[in-house]
Amino acid sequence: MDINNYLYLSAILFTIGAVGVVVRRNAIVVFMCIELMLNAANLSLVTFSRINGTLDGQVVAFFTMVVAACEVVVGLAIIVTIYRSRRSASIDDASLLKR
Amino acid sequence: MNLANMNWLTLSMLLPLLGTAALAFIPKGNVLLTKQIALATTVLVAVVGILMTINFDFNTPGFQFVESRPWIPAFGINYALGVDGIALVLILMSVLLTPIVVIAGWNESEGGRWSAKTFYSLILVLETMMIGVFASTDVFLFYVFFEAMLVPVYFLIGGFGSGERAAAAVKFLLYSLFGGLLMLASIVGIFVMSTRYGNRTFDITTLAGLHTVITPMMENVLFLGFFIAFAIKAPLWPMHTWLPDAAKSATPGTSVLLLGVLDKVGTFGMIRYCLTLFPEASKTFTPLIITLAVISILYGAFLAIGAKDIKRLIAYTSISHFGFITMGIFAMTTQGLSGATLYMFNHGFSTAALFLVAGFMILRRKSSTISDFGGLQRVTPIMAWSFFIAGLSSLALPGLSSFVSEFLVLVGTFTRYPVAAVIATFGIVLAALYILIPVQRALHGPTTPGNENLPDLTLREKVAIAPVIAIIVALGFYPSPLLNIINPAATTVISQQGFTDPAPTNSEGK
Amino acid sequence: MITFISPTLEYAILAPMLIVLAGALIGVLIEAFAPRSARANSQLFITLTALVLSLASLIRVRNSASTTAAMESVTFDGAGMLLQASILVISIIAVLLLADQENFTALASALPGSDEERASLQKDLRVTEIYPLTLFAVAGMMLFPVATDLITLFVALEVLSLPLYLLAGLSRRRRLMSQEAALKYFLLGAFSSAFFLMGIAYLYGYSASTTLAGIHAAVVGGTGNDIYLLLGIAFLSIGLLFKVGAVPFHAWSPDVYQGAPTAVTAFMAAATKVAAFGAMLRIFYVSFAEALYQWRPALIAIALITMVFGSLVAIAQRDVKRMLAYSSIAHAGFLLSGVIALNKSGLDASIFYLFAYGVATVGAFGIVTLVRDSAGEVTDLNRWSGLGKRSPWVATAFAGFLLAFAGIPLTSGFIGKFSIFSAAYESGSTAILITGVLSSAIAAFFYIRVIVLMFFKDPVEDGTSVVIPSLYTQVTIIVSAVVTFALGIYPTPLINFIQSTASFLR
Amino acid sequence: MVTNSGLVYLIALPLFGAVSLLLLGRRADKWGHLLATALSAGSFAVGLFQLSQMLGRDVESRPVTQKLFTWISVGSFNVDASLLLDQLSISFVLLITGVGTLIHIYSISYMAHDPDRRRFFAYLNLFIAAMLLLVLGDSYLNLYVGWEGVGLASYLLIGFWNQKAAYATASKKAFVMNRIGDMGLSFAIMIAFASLGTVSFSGVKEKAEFASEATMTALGIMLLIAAVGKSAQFPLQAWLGDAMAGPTPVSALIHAATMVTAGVYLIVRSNFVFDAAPNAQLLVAIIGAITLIFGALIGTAKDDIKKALAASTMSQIGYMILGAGLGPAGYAYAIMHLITHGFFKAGMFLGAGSVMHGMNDEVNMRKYGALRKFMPITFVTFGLGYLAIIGVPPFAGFYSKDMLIETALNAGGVKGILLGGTALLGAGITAFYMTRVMILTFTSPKRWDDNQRPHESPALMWIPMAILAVGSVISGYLLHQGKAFKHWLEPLFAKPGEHSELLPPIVVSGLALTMVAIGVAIAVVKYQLSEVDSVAPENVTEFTHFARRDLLQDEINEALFMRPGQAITSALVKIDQSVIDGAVRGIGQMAIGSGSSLRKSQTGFVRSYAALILVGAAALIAAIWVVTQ
Repeated sequence: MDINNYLYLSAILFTIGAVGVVVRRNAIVVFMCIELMLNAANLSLVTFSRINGTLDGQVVAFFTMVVAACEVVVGLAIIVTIYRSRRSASIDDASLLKR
Repeated sequence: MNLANMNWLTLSMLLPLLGTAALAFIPKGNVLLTKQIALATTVLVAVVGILMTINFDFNTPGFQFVESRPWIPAFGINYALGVDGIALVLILMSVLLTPIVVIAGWNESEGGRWSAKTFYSLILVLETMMIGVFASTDVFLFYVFFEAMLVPVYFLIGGFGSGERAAAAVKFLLYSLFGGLLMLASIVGIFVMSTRYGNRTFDITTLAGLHTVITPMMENVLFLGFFIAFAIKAPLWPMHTWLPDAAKSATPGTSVLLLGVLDKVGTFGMIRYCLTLFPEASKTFTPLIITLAVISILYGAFLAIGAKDIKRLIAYTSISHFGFITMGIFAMTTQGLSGATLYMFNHGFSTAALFLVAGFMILRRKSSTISDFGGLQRVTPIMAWSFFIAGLSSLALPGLSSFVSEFLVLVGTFTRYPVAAVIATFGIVLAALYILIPVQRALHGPTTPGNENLPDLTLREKVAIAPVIAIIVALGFYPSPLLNIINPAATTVISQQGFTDPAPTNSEGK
Repeated sequence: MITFISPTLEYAILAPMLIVLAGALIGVLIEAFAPRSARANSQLFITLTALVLSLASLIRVRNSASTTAAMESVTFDGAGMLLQASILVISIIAVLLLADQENFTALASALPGSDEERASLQKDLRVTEIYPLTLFAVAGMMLFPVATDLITLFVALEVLSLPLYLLAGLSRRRRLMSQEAALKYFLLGAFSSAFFLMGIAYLYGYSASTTLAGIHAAVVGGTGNDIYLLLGIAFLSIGLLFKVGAVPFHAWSPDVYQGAPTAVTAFMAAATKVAAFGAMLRIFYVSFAEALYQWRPALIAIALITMVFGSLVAIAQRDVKRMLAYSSIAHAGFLLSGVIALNKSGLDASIFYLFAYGVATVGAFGIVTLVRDSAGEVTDLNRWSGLGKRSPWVATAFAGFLLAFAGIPLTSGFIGKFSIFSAAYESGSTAILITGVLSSAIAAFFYIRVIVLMFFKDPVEDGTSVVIPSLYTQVTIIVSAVVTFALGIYPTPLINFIQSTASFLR
Repeated sequence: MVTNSGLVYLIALPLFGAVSLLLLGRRADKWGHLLATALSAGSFAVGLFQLSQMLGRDVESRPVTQKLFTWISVGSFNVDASLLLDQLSISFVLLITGVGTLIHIYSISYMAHDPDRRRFFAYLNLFIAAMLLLVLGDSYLNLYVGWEGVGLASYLLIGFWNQKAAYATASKKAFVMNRIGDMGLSFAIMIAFASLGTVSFSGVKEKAEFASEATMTALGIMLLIAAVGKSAQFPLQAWLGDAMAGPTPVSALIHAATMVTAGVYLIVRSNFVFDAAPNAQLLVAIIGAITLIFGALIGTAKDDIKKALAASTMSQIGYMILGAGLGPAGYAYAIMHLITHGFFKAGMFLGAGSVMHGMNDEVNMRKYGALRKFMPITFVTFGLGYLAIIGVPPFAGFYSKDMLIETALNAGGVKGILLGGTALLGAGITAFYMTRVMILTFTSPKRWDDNQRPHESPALMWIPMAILAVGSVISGYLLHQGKAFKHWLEPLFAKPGEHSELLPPIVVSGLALTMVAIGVAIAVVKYQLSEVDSVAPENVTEFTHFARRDLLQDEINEALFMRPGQAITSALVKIDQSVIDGAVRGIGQMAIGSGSSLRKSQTGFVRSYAALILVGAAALIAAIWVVTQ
């Protein structure tokens, strides 16, 4: 199998994630889409690591996972706070700040 | 002490700042002391200015009282000062006008938003910058003063003016900033070009050679950046609409400094920067500029005729006068240039006289609408006479100072651009109208209701206006002292441009 | 066979960052163990001490410039040192603003409007987590411009971002807005860091290296697949442009600036910009310099759009914090010209500009914290009218900062603008110069409008007042004002220092 | 040339008077008029002294100069403030100071009851000083100072009673129309400097021979425009009638004897220019001819005594201009007529003032009549002036006017016949309207109300009138005796070309006298022998209506200049507000508008921000892609 297919898959996943951020309303789902984008990047990194024959890419992927975990902590904290205040996890409801 | 080697310019710039510092220590309530300190400072600066003029060597062309210290060496910027005849005359005008403005506007600070302390601090800071802007021989330093002086004027108009003062102040500032930013672009251009072709410097004398290495296109563009800024300041048609508003809203004293000194920076800049730095571009654009100048002359005059408000009227007359000055500068003859420089000086005083007396009138009548006045000559003869003489100076009556300069400009222009000079001369008929119409409405005719009991000028007001009128008359008959200072500088500028005065066309042989 | 090389760490050079991180950790411990009443003062003390010590150690090692550390994942060079110093100075004066408890919620977990919130307010509780969070962010910011490894870069980005997301949500008043700001900042920030990460992936794919030097070598060698380079530059730029608030990646900044507690906004607006631009300068100057024909046109376009958009939209703002946000967008445009310049003067100018702008920004937001009514800060511009009458010094200082933003001579903003535009023009970009001055003219419009409001309009009697600033806030404002004018009147020492020091180690 | 340090006193004395009276203000009320009169007389004395000195020198060294100081010196433009006294200027000096002093004396009494008499005398002295500067300046630029100076004095004096709105308007009108003429003088100076490199009389004279005719023609026409403005010649004549708003002594001095004749002075002084520009010279003659008829026609219909005299002045100056346009042959006679006219017209104006003085300031001749009995001295002095102006021998006007008519007829060809014919016709009309004035005022039956108490004026008033009347009688004879005046001035001018005499002098005199007789006869028939209404009849010819309205001069000026000017002004005011300032404000509005609409992009929805980022990302990739390809 052509190794480039992993890259295509990664690109597709990334795109799905990006589009998901734009089209979905639920904060949790949006957040999951972002995670999907991060993982798409991870897939690319690992693939490139394979292509280039160095391990750096895989190291990056590990770092990314850690960072993503941190992001989850912070993100969920914020989302939960919003949910508690508003009784809604829809990001469209949070539009007091505009213009 | 060797008087010639003293740092006259720095001294004269430092004094007002010291005055400001002194003001800071005065309790807010003590308005009288504030005024006295401001007056003493400005008088002192005027004395320094006069001494400086006396010590100026008329016969040496080039800059004198030169000082230079590195300021931002990384960009080749120096704190470099020096004056030639042209700059000296303008500095002299500024330092003479400031104490007069302080005396005449003794109570001007009282209608303002802020204390007298603020008012006089702004005036003094402005004075420093006025001297600096004329004395700079470093383009960057000039720009700094050029822009920074907007700020005190802005607050003077907006804080102490009348009517739509805030709007007028904003209009003034935005117009000026717009021009200033275009000039900044040109200064960046000069900076980059001077770096590219040799040494990083902002020294005006060195930069005068820059035009020989840059492309004509580049020279034109850089020229325009400077010129537009100056044309807004001067103001030249069609970039003038801020002036009537600003002049109407500012206090008379501020208007004097605004029209008398600040706007001169525009015309001064045309000589010092446009002509010196970009001689070829100046030549390229001369037809356009002369056209705009002629339009300004007539346009300003017509609008002055149509003005209903006395301060707007004076502003429009100034637009007309600045047209003359610009025309004289770009005529590229010694008569035109010397005349234009002398015109700047004279205009300072004749406008000062007009504005100050108009201010006295408005103060008494609580109105600046011309038709509210009437028959003042019989009620307040001294005030009426002062206004009349100021008006005559504005219409360039022979025997008064502005005639000499206006005529020099016209003659100087005629030898090179006869058509422009001829059209501009029609301005003198319009001048008669725009002065005599308000004179008739306000001073002549029956005394109209509301004017019967106006008091005549007080001693203080007389003291303020007398020297102005004395200068107007004296220089009308005997302008030589000033011309002797101006001529060498003007000749230098013209010859740097590669111009010689046109020879008489019919002087020999048929 | 891959052999494991044990890492060597140059502690002296890393010390400034380590001190800040240590301070942050101590702060966390204090949160965990110290009694509530003692926390506020000790946290402030720890934070300031950490920052000052960090600055001191930075000064100590200033001469070891141009050294790599931590296995080449960090490069300590002149530019890095200057950027770190800028971040530290800005942080110190910004932290003083944090000390004012009026800025932060008493209890972050309490629901807005609930009894719990009222009770916490009555008990005069304070969130003191802000201090360690700030220190973490500072550490991230300090790391960001010196990171020379893509991994470090990404980590630094997240370390600086995550605390800021939280800080944005901790406002005392208008908590719904504040939380919304945090949400928006977080979601969009995470979104953009996904792009950043994808960029890292492609650059890695292009160059088979994660170090900036490696990428540079690949760009010079031209060995890799150009499509990856192209994508890598684009995606990486998105992450960076998001952080600096360039159009069209700016949309978060007005909302977050407005919603976040003003002290946080001050810190974020000033320090993040230094860090993000620092990293951007390093990446573009070190790695992508030779690929300039690919990225420069696009970046010029973004710079132009950013300047004009920021200036234009700022005109239409009615809220002082939003206005400053748009102004900061416009300034991001100006700063991008320093990146585009891609020469030594561009680097010098950018560093000067970043420092001058950062200091003035902290000062300006510091003043915003002072204008209040019974419901907290008043940011509606209309209610600022007549401020000059009520509190002339505060209004004068604010006017001074605005004039600096507008680039009026004798303020630091002018020197910054002049140097950065000349650097851009020196590199041949006339469009930047022209658009720059024109949008400066537009920008002047709204700065002046605020000055008019403050000085030339009469006060509205609606309870808006200027509180007497606390000592901390006073220090912040005075220092900012002094620096702003000092750099305008006599910038030579700083400029000379930057000129002789600033350089990127490749 | 001989220098003489005394010339400056001629000007300095009256100038000192003017300045001190104005500066001292009310403090000088008691004695100001005396000081002014004394200074004017002093100036006259200096003039006499200078004349005696001049007579003592031989012809070549008669002109003297005095350089006061360097006035303007820039590059090659060098103008000294220096004075030149030659045969021409001394004639003017004596006329100005002599008649001026008489009028000062007259005014002491005439203005006795005016609270502002001091100010009046200050203006009079100012005028004398400016007029002396005008005739003594040695260059066009120096002359220009005096030229506008007299304009200023004239403005101040016409508007002396400016509390009346109409008078204020009249003064403004005079100044503005004068300024149009001054513009011509400006042009002339510019042309002189640009083409010849000098603006002094001697310099221009010296360079005149090198100059092209086109240059000289242009120069001449510009000088003519100047003269036309100052001397109220066609087409800039309209201000003179209104200028009668000033106190009558002013009309006598400024608007009859001296200032309005400055145009003649200018043209004669510039003889070398016009001699080198035949076309300009011809134009001068034509303008003079037109004006002399124009003024005379207006004079036939005016009921206001001062306006009738003003019209007459216009017409008489037309004669002088005509003479000046005849070249070297006419210059001396133009000046001679100027001097005799100075006597008789000033005398008549003073007489008119005297009549008004006795008639409660009534100026309408239809309300006069039979004043001969009540003011015999006025009648006699006025009458002598009358005889002089209509040219009855041996009164002054006969000599001067007759010589002008003769010279005109002898100018050669059709030109001579037309110009001479016009001058002859003018003589007839002059006789008619002046007789009409005489009859209506003095000899016809009384038409005034019973509350009028006509009385003779005090001695202080009639003595100057009497002196001027003596001048009206003898000055012509004295000046013309042995062509003395012609020879006096001759050294200044080129030699006149030879012209065959069209008609022998005696025939010309006969013709002129016939015309005069006809004019007198018609007037006598119309006004002495038939009833005169005390209100102007309306059933008169179209022409009379026309003439009463000054041949529509004001209407024409209004239609051609004033209303278009006002239209331009108001249009420009509107344009300034709406177009220029509008454009500026428009740019501002555009910025605000685009800001407001761009602001809407900030919807507040995270998803739209994310979409924006996505679009931006796509665009960025596309941009880099495109550049790379």
